[in-house]
Amino acid sequence: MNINRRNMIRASVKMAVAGTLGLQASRVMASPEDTAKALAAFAGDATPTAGTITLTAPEIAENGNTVPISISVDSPMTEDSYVESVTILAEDNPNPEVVTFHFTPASGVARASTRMRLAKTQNVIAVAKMNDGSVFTDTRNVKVTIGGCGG
Amino acid sequence: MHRVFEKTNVALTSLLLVAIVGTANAGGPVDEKLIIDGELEMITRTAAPEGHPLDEVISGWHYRTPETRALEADSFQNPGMLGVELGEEYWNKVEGTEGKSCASCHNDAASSMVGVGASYPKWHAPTSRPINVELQINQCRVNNMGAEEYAFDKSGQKPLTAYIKHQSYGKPVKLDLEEGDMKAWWEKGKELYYKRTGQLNLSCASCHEKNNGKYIRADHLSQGNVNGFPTYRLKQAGLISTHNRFRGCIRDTRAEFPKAFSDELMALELYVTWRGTGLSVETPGVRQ
Amino acid sequence: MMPNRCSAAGLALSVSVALAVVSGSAMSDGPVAPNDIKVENLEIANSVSGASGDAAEGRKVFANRKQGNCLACHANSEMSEQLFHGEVGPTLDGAGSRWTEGQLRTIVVNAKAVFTENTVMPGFYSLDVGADVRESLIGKTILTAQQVEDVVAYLTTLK
Amino acid sequence: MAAKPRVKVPKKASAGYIITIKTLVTHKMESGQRKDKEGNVIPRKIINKFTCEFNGNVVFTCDIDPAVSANPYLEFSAKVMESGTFKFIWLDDDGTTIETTKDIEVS
Repeated sequence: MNINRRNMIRASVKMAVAGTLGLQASRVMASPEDTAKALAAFAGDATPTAGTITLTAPEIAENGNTVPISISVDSPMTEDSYVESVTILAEDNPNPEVVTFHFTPASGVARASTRMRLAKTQNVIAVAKMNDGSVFTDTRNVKVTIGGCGG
Repeated sequence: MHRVFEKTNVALTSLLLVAIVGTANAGGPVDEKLIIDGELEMITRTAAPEGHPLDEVISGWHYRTPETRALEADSFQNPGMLGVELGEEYWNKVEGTEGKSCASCHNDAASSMVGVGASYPKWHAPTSRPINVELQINQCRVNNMGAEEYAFDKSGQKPLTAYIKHQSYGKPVKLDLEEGDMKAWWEKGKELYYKRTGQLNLSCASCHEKNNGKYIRADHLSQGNVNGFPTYRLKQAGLISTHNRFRGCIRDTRAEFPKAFSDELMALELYVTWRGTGLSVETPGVRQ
Repeated sequence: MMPNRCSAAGLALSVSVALAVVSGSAMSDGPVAPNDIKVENLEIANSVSGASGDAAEGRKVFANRKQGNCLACHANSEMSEQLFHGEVGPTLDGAGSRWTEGQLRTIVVNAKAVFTENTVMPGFYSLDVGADVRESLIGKTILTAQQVEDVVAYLTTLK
Repeated sequence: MAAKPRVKVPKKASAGYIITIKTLVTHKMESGQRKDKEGNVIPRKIINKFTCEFNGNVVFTCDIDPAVSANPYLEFSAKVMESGTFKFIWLDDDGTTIETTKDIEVS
């Protein structure tokens, strides 16, 4: 059962990737198991669906040590309906976990920005968990530059 | 890339080629203005001074990605400002046998240091050579504070230099080449700028004069101006000094590199700073 | 003094390859020292290693950032799996049609012999280098003679 | 000597307004994945948690992993209904904290 759930999550992540990136979704993920595990730990039994959350990341990161990213989730942010958390995963980093934001209705809007490390060109995945347990996801492929001088 | 996709009439083959090559298509500096916090407009492009090999002097800011440019345009988000604020603490720190800080003599840097960052290297008669802000700080520490010199890139050297230069934020770079032997040092610096070094046999000019605006792999070559130094480099996630950057570049040609503050690098700093004449001091700039 | 840039094993390999490959460019007893290379009509006619080049190996040397690092300056559609191709030099698409093998060899060995002193392209098998060469690299070339041949073999496939 | 944390909060706002808060602190964020010159792994030392409270109530928190860049930057929002004080806390792996506060006048 557990395995089935993970497979489902992986499939849905790939679907979300396919939605935003078209053909590039077919590329092989270096650590899909780790990413799926991290995703399952965050999302529980829910199946993430594309939409509602928007991840903004550069198409090209000038240096992988400092990559600015932002997330924004459509939500009224009231006591009855708000975003609980958003996690960011980088599937080809040594560890996929990057950061998890926890919001409250006092946040007003579910928006946050930070700067992250990317070991190489890869997909960055944002996953939002709402207070009703539903889960949404968005993915961006970020190309990490290669310097000119070989040294 | 976006531009490419808009031109639907482009032949399929060239479209594919550009897609393969990635970023390495749109050469040249971006046509945008650097306005810090929407208030302070920086001079990032200006007519070159007489005797300059290029027509226009352009800040390295124009060669960076939109995200990196945005980091510098917001003085809060600019991580180099952490270094500048640390520099202010060093400005006020009492050190040495005389019981003084920089502030003891120079008071408020916001008024006493205006223009300093835009006019160094300067001729220093007592040592008969040009000195930069780092060496001026050391002169003060030894002669007026009774403190030890800062070692290269150590302790307060980078933050304090950044803090002092930041007091000229937006002021155009202008050196006085009339004093002392400045012209001879300028000539020496020019010679070094064109000197090809190392196993790769490259000079500063090979990349930054002949090929600025082009990509070397994913790296967009700038004119190599130093008006943003010490600058925050995303790569090292910290402030990087001018001489550190010079040494890094020379090392990459697979050459032995001169010592920081050596005659060679002081001459080079003088010459390269002059090449950026008219550009606003951007310290702390943000670069890749 | 001839710089010793071929390990005994490498030399043995070159020789055995030379023996195994009966046809191909003229064979000699081993690598030619950089300073002994003759350029005629922009061409270096014979293999500088004494052996034939291996295009597949050359492709690796071409991409390797510590070896040829050719992508730093040249775009190359044949290598589309690699992101970010430089644009300091011309694209190498069709290089194998534009130049003869002997000319390509000259360009890789010492581009100055073809493009004048002003070219920024390093000489990959030349001791005519810049000032203050890093001590550990004095008398050494960027690529070995065999790596040059491998890269040349690869370049000739770019039609 | 270390730089103080940088926090940007508007000094004034209207009740019910959603403000943007920006924070930046000096920290190496040693990932635990790098090696020193001798080849030994440099132990992990990062800011692992950040909390923003307003008048004692939690507004926003985050759990931070080593993939967040050195000198961590965080930007987020808060809806302000009354005047008061924001409190910001960064928690280091070694148990120490960096703390600062900002007041806002709400009318």
